[in-house]
Amino acid sequence: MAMMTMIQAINDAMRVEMERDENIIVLGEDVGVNGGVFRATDGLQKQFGKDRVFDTPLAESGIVGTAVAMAALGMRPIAEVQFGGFVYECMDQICTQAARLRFRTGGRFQVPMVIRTPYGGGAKTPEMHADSFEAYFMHTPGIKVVFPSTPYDAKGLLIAAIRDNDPVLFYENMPLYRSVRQEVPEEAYVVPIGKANVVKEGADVTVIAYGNMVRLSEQAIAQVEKERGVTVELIDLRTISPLDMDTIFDSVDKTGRVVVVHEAIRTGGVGAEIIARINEERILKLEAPCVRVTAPDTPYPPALVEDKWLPSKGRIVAGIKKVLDF
Amino acid sequence: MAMMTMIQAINDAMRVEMERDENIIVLGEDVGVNGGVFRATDGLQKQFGKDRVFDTPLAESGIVGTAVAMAALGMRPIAEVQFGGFVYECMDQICTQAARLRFRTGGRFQVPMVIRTPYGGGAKTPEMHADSFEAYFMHTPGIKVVFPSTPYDAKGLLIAAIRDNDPVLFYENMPLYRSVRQEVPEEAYVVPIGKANVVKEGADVTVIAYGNMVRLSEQAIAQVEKERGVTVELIDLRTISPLDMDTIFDSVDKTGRVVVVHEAIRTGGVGAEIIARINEERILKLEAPCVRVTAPDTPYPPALVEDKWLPSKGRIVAGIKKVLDF
Amino acid sequence: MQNVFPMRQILDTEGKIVEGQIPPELSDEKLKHLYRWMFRLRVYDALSIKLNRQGRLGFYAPLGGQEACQIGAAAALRKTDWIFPSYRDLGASMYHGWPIAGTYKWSRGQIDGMKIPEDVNLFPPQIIIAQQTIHAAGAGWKFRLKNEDHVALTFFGDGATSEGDFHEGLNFAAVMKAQTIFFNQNNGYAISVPLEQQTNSETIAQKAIAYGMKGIRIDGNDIFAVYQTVSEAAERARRGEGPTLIEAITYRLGPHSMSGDDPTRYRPQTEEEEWKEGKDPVKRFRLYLEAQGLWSQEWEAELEKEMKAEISAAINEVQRAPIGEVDELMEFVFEEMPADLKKQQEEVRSWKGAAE
Amino acid sequence: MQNVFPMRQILDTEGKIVEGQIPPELSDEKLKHLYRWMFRLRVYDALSIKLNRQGRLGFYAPLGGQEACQIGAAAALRKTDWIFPSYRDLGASMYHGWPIAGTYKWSRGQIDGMKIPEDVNLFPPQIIIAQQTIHAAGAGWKFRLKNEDHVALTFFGDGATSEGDFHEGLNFAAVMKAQTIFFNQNNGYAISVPLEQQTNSETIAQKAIAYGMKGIRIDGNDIFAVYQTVSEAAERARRGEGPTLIEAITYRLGPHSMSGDDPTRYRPQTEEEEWKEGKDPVKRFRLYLEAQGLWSQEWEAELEKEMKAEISAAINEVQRAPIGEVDELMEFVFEEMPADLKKQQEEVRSWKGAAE
Ligand SMILES: Cc1ncc(C[n+]2csc(CCOP(=O)(O)OP(=O)(O)O)c2C)c(N)n1
Ligand SMILES: Cc1ncc(C[n+]2csc(CCOP(=O)(O)OP(=O)(O)O)c2C)c(N)n1
Ligand SMILES: [Mg+2]
Ligand SMILES: [Mg+2]
Repeated sequence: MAMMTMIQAINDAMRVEMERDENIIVLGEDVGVNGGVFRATDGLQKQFGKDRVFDTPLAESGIVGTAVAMAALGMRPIAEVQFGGFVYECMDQICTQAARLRFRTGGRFQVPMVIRTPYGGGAKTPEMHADSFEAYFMHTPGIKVVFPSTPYDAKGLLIAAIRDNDPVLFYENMPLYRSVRQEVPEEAYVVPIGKANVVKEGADVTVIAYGNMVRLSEQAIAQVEKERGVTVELIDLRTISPLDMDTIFDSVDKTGRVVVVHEAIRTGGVGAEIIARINEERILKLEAPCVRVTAPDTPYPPALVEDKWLPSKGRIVAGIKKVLDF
Repeated sequence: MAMMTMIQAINDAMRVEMERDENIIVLGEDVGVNGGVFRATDGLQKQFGKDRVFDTPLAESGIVGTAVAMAALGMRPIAEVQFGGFVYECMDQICTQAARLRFRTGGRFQVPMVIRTPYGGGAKTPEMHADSFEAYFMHTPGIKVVFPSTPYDAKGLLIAAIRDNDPVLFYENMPLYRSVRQEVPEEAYVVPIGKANVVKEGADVTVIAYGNMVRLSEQAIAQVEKERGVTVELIDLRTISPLDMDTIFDSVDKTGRVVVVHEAIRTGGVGAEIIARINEERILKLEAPCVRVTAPDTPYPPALVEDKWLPSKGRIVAGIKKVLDF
Repeated sequence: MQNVFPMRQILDTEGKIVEGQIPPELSDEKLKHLYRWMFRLRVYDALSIKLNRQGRLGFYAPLGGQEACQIGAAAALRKTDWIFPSYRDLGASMYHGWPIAGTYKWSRGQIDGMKIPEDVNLFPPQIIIAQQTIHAAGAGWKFRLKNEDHVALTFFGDGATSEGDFHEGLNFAAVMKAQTIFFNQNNGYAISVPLEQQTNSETIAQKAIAYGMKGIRIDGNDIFAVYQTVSEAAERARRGEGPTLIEAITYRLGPHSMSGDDPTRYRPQTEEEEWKEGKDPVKRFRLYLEAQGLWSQEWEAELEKEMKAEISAAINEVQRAPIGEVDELMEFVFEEMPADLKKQQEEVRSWKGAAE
Repeated sequence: MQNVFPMRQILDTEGKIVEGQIPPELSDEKLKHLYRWMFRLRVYDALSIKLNRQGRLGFYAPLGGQEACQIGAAAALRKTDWIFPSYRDLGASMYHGWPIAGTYKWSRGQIDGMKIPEDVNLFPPQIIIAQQTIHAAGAGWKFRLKNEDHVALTFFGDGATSEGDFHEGLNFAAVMKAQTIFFNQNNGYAISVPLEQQTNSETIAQKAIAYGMKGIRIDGNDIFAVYQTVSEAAERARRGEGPTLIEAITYRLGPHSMSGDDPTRYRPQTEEEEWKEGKDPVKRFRLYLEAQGLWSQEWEAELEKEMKAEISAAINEVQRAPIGEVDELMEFVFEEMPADLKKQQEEVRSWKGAAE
């Protein structure tokens, strides 16, 4: 075991897997000599050579698209899209090509590739860097969407993503990169994709979150539990697509009260889908309307405004109280 | 008044508006000499000249992006994306540039442009032609999303879109292009964007649909009403973004039972958002879980399978009965 | 730029070898084999148009007029090489091993329509213009990385060169020294839009300069020029000397697709005649073979009969084959079906009664 | 290709006019004006880096070393022309009229940070690489359509030329004879990636050939070459003779941005020195002016004082200005706020207590 930040855990996941399987390659902008703008790929080119870790031209569709073909022909590429807002640049290669190739070819081809991308509010980045666009990909069959919230999960989920035979979009929260250290095994291990994590059990309210919102929700929950003498269950989705509804339903059956937290805007977000499914299958269990604590429906705001725009501990507290007080 | 198909009504809307305002231009692939692959722009280049109706290079980002700049500088471009599945090619120009320019510049610039695009299942088109991707744009603040379901609405909504000072994505259902004729005024008129249409009042169930699903829902409703002796209210959303929740809530207050129908896939679709909002504000009015009648969560299937994949009259009937029988 | 990139022609429109040119070294057998395939495509095209009109086929993009491009290019490859076609390249795809019945399933939109047999190194036809150029760059890059002496060849049209993805594909390939051939069938139109409105560059070949790539312009209706040029490009690629952009000048004799396109709206009748009569790729090769004593009326009649029988067998087989069910298709979204999709699959099965 | 596109240089690295070259006809006043602005940028860059390190600025992409590009190009335009900058082009943006305080609001991410004054013909800095090339194509196309004799000029880097959108922008501009100038600041790196890995083409200028566009390669650290070349391109554009791609060879002396970039990871110290000492654009222009008797130590000291005062006033003004509130921002999503957004706005107002 070693103490690792999330960025170290991510780096480590790629390293141990690349040692195991020489078909794994890394490609993207600045991932080679520079080791990535966040150093996620630091040292990989040195260790594995220029024929496995590539600084590519500045062209996201090219990055994802060449990886799609290589994956279909037996490689296992890990592509980096330098920031989450740039997925628009390669939307077709992600959604039409990577996500559909297995389906289109009746299973003849598969696309075992990972697209890593940093995202997440709070780091005061310029436009189009911090945006949370995961809902687009939840609405895109054929690609899995993963959100680690701890260094341990990051390593295990990334290894799972690398070994998965379907394309995985791997979202890395920027503020989480270096803010937490955790014991992380040095060898390879897998945190399964598609399985949510009950971070903390509770009886009165279910809070559903992912990425950095898990950490924030923990703080909010601690406050409400103290103030109200209730217990709150916290679910870290870990995977947005596919959604682990069993874990959610089990919790709703217990608590009957739900708060969904995400930093993406509200309309059409992940929360809407979760609430629709709870409505479909657990309406009689609900003691109150499900509450969404999200960003409002505007483009991502300028850096100095982001903290007022993103969900805050205070807003999550208010959301939990709202669902309690209904 | 004249009897018009939807494609004629769309053509007519552009014609009458272009006669009124010479800043309106039309650009896209094959929209000029050929008059569009569906003849939506037929005759426009002849009438308004090659300096107002442009056959562009085959490049969707170029089409939308040049239109964004022209709109910001005072033109009113109507851009065509030849089929709805090709929006991925210009996702950034739609979502980052067109939809955000007003916001980014604190209102200095506006982007009064329309993006017309045909979509919709049933016409046995090749891959990526029929897909319903509207949920992506509902999750994108700053762009309006419009779905006419009749020739009358098509003309009025398109004129409203052209006159709107914000970008509007205008979805034209392919099977509806020529399947219905209707009396349409010859002069210009506006059907307001953002206002849903109660196609038919009813007391027991609310069916919410848009585009071609309105027509199909009408047929399903007729059957259920006959079989069950109930009355069903049918709401044609007309606009997906912004959503007219007042009309929806008024109806839910009456019926307490909701079926949402769309041909997009289920997860993360427009239905999820509507249900989440009903849950948030009308949970106590609900007599049953809201039901979604949608395509399943797979990529769009091959042409001969599409009718089994899309919502059918029978599936809508089953959905209405499900919500009635809860 | 036309003098920097002159059009390479070996077989002229009369079926004669152009002065000073040397045809590729091909046995009589191979020559007849090439003709046989070009002729098969001609028959395939005519019959597919007919089947489409009868409602027995679905989406079909006629390839008539482009037979030399498709057969010449595919024949210059090995079976171990990979092809990344567009919707119009069913000819090259069949030559490379996709059965006629497969193309018909694809056209009609039946289940498995895009499931190309495992031993055929072919991607499914790409509908989204120019995306396949990036895939071909990726494949050619992979071959270099893995020291495999395969080549990736992709077909795309003149219109496709305007897409940003064309640019990204070619740039990647050149930087990565990908073992890729970018085969442009410049048929002069992207649906209705003529090349002059597509780009201000005089030729497509010169676009290679932007990538520091080899570019070459050839007569795409000359089977020898196509075969020879692709052979050379493949050799270069295999030797690790990088990708090539080939602009092959050709013409589609039919409409853009069978979905309502009417070429008389956008191109002059005289132009069509000129290409049909004067520059036909099949005719000129036939004249050449005839002069060599390798062609006869009877042989061609036999070929026609054979191909018609194959097509008729194929369409009948395909029409008898299952169309497919949604619940089956759901198995191909992911390798393993997630729980929520499985639940939907059950729901989908329950529709079978309800649907109408 | 370097001989097809030789690097145009008028003012050599010693501040002398290159033999056979004629400097642009500029009054002493104008020459001093140009220097004044280049020097202002040099001061702005140094101070902005400092302010960033102090945490008083937000995102900042140093422009030091690229002053001749930004001032030379902007100065060759009219105020009625439009500029479409990237994040690094605050220099040209300020020259064109964006106040220093505006750029600081933008950098910090305050409300109105991208609200450029109504009378300044400038788009907000583009973060998404190469999108602005399409906008500039659209603007230049609009000017032609409306018979306006304006020009649209866009700045972008060497890395940007790999994006598909660069390709679409240039192709559109050439086809539409847009009144556009594509000004490439080739500073040799896209963050850490050197040009040789960005593209296999020897020059950026040659990429113009792909579009049938005029391309030209210049010394981007030579204010005269930049000014003269942009003037000529603008004239051509105004005359309706189409767009121009200008490759200006330059170097950024600082890091890519102030967000953790460390150039020593990817470029040799010696290279930095060479550009800093030997090829500096400000120094060489100073030497020229000095020889003409137009420069003095005192004048420069005065300029520095003046600029420092302006910057200090700007940053203080900006730090006193409101940061902005979410509910205010919501007014800018649409022209009229839809009902559901209005409801959210009320909710947002209620957060002000809850948030922390
Ligand atoms: C991204 C995208 N945009 C538009 C289309 C619609 N479309 C299909 S074929 C075609 C023209 C293609 O022209 P070209 O590349 O010259 O190939 P050709 O059809 O002539 O073989 C167009 C515009 C598409 N399929 N994909
Ligand atoms: C679409 C997109 N991809 C990636 C980035 C991240 N990024 C910002 S600047 C940059 C390098 C740009 O290099 P170049 O075009 O040479 O301009 P320079 O920064 O050297 O002025 C990259 C990769 C981005 N902003 N947008
Ligand atoms: Mg063509
Ligand atoms: Mg650069």
